[in-house]
Amino acid sequence: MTRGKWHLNLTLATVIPLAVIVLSFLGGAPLHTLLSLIVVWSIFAIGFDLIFGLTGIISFGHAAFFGIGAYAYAVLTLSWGVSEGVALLAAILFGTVLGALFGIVSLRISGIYFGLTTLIMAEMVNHLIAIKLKRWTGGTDGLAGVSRPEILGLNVYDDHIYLMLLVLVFWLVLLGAAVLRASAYGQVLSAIRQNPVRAEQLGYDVSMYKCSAFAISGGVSGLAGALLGGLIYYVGPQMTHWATSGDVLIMTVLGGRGTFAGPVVGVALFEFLREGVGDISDHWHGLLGLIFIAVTLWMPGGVVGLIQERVRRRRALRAELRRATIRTEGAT
Amino acid sequence: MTGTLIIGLSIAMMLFLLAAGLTIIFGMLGVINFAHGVLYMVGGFIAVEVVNQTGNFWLSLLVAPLAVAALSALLEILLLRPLYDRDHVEQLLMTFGIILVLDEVVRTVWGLGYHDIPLPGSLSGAIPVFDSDVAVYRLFLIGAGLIAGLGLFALIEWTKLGIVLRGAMTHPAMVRSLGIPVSTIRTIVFALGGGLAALAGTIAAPLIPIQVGMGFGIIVDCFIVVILGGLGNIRGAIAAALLLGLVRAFGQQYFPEWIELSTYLVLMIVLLWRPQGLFTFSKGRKA
Amino acid sequence: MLTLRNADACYGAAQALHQVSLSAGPGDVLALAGRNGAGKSTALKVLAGHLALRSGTLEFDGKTLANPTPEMMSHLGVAYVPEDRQVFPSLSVRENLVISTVAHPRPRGGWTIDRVFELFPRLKERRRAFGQELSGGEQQMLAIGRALLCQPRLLLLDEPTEGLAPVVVAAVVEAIREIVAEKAGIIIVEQNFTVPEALATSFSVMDTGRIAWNGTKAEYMENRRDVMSLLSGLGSDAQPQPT
Amino acid sequence: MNIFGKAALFAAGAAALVANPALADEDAFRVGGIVSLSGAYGVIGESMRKGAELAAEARGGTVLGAPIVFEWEDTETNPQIAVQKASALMGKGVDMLFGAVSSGSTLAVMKVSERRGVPLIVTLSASDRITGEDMASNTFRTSNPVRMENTMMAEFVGREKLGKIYAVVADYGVGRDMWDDLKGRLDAVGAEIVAEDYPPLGGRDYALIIDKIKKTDADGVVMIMTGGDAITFLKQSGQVGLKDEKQIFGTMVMDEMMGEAVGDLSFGVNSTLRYHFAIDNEVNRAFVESYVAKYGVYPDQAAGEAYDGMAWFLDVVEETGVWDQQAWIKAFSTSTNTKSLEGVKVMRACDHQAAQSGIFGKAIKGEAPHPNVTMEISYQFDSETLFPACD
Repeated sequence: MTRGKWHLNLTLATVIPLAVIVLSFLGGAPLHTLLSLIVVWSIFAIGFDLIFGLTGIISFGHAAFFGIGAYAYAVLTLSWGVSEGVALLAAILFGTVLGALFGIVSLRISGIYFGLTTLIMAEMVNHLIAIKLKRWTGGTDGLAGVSRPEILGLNVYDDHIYLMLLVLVFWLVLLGAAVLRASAYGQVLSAIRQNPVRAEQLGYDVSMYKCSAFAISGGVSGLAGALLGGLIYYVGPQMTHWATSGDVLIMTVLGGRGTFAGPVVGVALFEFLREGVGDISDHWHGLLGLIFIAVTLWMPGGVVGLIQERVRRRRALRAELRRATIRTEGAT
Repeated sequence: MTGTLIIGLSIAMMLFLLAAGLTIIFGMLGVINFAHGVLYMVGGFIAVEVVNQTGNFWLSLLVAPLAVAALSALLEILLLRPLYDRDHVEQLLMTFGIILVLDEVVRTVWGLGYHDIPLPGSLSGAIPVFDSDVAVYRLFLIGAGLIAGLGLFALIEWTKLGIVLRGAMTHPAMVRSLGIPVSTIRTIVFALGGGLAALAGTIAAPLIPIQVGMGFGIIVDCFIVVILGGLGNIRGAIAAALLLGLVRAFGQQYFPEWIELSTYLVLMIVLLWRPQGLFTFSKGRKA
Repeated sequence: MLTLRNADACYGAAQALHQVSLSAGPGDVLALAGRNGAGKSTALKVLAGHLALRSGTLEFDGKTLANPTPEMMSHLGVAYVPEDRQVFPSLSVRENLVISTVAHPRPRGGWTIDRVFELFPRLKERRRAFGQELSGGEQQMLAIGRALLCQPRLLLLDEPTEGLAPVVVAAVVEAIREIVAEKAGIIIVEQNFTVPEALATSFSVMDTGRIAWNGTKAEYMENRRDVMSLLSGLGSDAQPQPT
Repeated sequence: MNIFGKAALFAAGAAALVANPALADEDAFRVGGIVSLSGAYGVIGESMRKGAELAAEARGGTVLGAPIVFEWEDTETNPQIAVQKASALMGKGVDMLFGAVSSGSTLAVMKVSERRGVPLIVTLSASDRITGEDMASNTFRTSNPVRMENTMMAEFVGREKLGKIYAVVADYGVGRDMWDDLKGRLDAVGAEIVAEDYPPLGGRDYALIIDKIKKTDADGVVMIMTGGDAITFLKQSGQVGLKDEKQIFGTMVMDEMMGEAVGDLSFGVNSTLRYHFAIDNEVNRAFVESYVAKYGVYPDQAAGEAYDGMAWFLDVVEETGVWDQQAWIKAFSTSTNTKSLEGVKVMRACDHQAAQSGIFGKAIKGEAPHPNVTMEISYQFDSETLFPACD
């Protein structure tokens, strides 16, 4: 990673949450709900992209982490009377453990087979939550009335204040992601994506890296799930359904996988579409599909990838101009 | 017992019909076609339309697969062809987009209500088979599955097209050097896979409600068959479908509430222990 | 028949061919030698339509081919035996041959499956075996047989004798003689001129993506020692000295 | 685009959101409709929408002198989305909420709406939890709860003298709860349970269960299954003539809409009906006439119940004469709807459940202009039987 990129990521990690805060004062409750959703799903997408974009492993099962975090939080607070803060940590823990479990499986098989395995594992989690563990999870009805994590005696049931709390967590996650990408650890993950065999030859314990990346990704996803549960006062088995894994995949690809801001941009785009187009037309799913197809065909790097490409081209052009100028000057 | 066996066979044949198209598309193109379920749904709707217009079920068995095969060919040419040189993930993402769009198209054209195909007289009613009454349509379903399976097998094993398909699975560039345009072969494979999905949708139509979203639920079942059989392995798909169909049939008798969970567990074990599938018999064959 | 003029070609950003010119007509046997990575196989890939030209032209019977594809080259009569043979592992020997007849149904060049079996009796014995069960020599024979069934006017052979037992090499050489007798052209790539020496009508040596030397058989015989030393000088350490 | 460009994009989007035209409409009575408008239950949501909108139209499109404006949101039959949409609607300041389709979505939405004190009218979701353990101060159900459906089914079994019952229960929360409750009631009317099966939701093949049923000496088969699954079961059981040997009945397993999907194999299948267009009273006849005139089809159960609940609540709002959600809630909790399509409905303050009479129907061949499969009302049960007094 270049120094410039690290600085850019660090700037983005600060500017994006600030932008959310500033924006939140421009509108009322609907805007707060929308921004809260964007923030929560962004955290999920960042967690997902750690595996999908950075480490280059395809997963159709991230809904399992998201869901298990949500349920850990909801069940602990509702049925066990655990305090919200502790339950939030437990959600991260559950996500991490499940992530590590997926990671261990990923060591045995790779590529598309692994993708399918994650799908099956997540379906299994979905089945357990929706049917077999009904006594604790409320079955297909889910659990309603989930509470929100309180802090400093603030009234977190005010949507604006809860949004601020979410932004705080978001900021920490973004910073974490920026540091992780810049760290030696993140570099190794990136190397594993580019060439796992070579990374192995260079003496890195690829298994360990993959496993731990999954654990981190699972933890972040679990956190997002718990935060969503608090946001909408509800957790349900749909959170673990493969369609949820599909959603986070679509969001990440729209924004630009493997890029720092990509997941966030993708989530924002997705939610804006749902809100904006959903209001005007019932056909927003179809439109989303068309956009998704267009992105896959012509913008494989997503929105952020396109921006990066533009910047690169402009820089190249500028460098070319500079060279040309020097040449002409030399000629005179 | 025999009744259970026959019903199990019919479940198995339905599973095979569902999964066959998915497995050949994966085997020959390396594409996991998530849109398979949607093509199955489109097939069902076209069949309903044909029966509504003409009252002829047999015609729908012909028209729906052909129409969806043509649609699939179009999708392949327009949307997948530009992506083969890229990462496999991209083709898979594309199939995600196709799901959203086709779902919307079907919803716009046919609405959200339920649709039905009444059985033709010759296929309705039931006949006693030992201790059970078995619907005539189930016997037809078993026959149709067998014919489709044998047909596919013959196509792949005994025809020149089959030889080319198998060759293109491993060395597409070499196939081109023998003068055969691989891009056309890919289109044919995708059309074949889509046509099979539609055939499954048509054959399933008299058994289930035809409705938007009906393709959603089958995807996981399809993957189960394809994984157990080995991705891209037609014989394996038949064997896996038989295994699963019979396990479901007899499981329903003895441990109905644990079928799903145990299916998932078996799948996990297979994926971890033999990712190439359970049914890779011939040493000459790639999984 | 087939002429490559001033060709530049790249793999991604890396340029692999620099201003390469080659030509082969009916009955010609062009031997192309050079060490590993000299660009020999790349040149064949260009001729087979598998790699696009950055600049330069590819001409067939005097006509410039705009965007040559492997299919087009095959239909023009250019058959290709790649270095790694690319025998279809999941097809039987017979099927590996049948697949050539799909796009070339009429035996214009007089090649039928039976004739290939005559040329390589071993293949006939193994006709039911799958590609992946064959030995290296059998695979090589099969790859050549498969190319012959495309009724070639020009055959591109990439290291046809590499790693083969002497008996098999003899069979391959015999096959090449028979092909030449059919008035087909051949471009044969080898690390050195040991095998092609007896067959070739012209010789080219490549180095770092360029043609380092070329000449007719007479010119080669005249400068044999120089060309050999050129080759060995260029050759990597592992290269056996030509005798 | 640089980061500032991106921020501008955000801002533009947000501005568009702020400038939503619906928000500017301060003088209207705004109804937030949260129903499934896509996927398997989309067809139900569409009907509810038609019914509710007709209820507004029937009163001239106004209440308390303000025009009634509907804002519909698609829940995608996903409680999570339902809550998101409900939150957004309440954020925009809707005066009441209407919906949802699935009990899961309704239970989830109740929690959010209760916090804000926005009235929520439920006209379809049947889970007992809605007016039972999870009862909320702002939420009212004007349609049938599970208990009522169960009482009707037990009554049906008693009146039809079905001695032995086979149960097919979809394996999900509401299904199992419903069956547990029904089992006790069947026992009370002297019926014996021969066997029970719990197929998973979304099943596509019931042949084995059907075969098992055929081999028993059960007189009746009770189906506790939802939309698509029920259709699949009925199609496949019809193909082997199950309904000719045993009485098939269930909750919401047959009506004209389902009949469309099951075809001629529907004839003879019995089901509870939340509402039916053949209910014989003046209010209903007028409603059916205007519904057919407007939409060109007969109103189905979802449409009828939606109309009934919506019309009732709007009447109560009108009567209060004040623009105050709490006043509406208070008035509604003790109100009686004498103009119900189903006769009379009485809101019970104890659990916010409307006490009402119930009907059972049997599928028969319909004569034009009725659909091919039409329900014939076979039994009526009065409110006193179905709703014991509150504790």
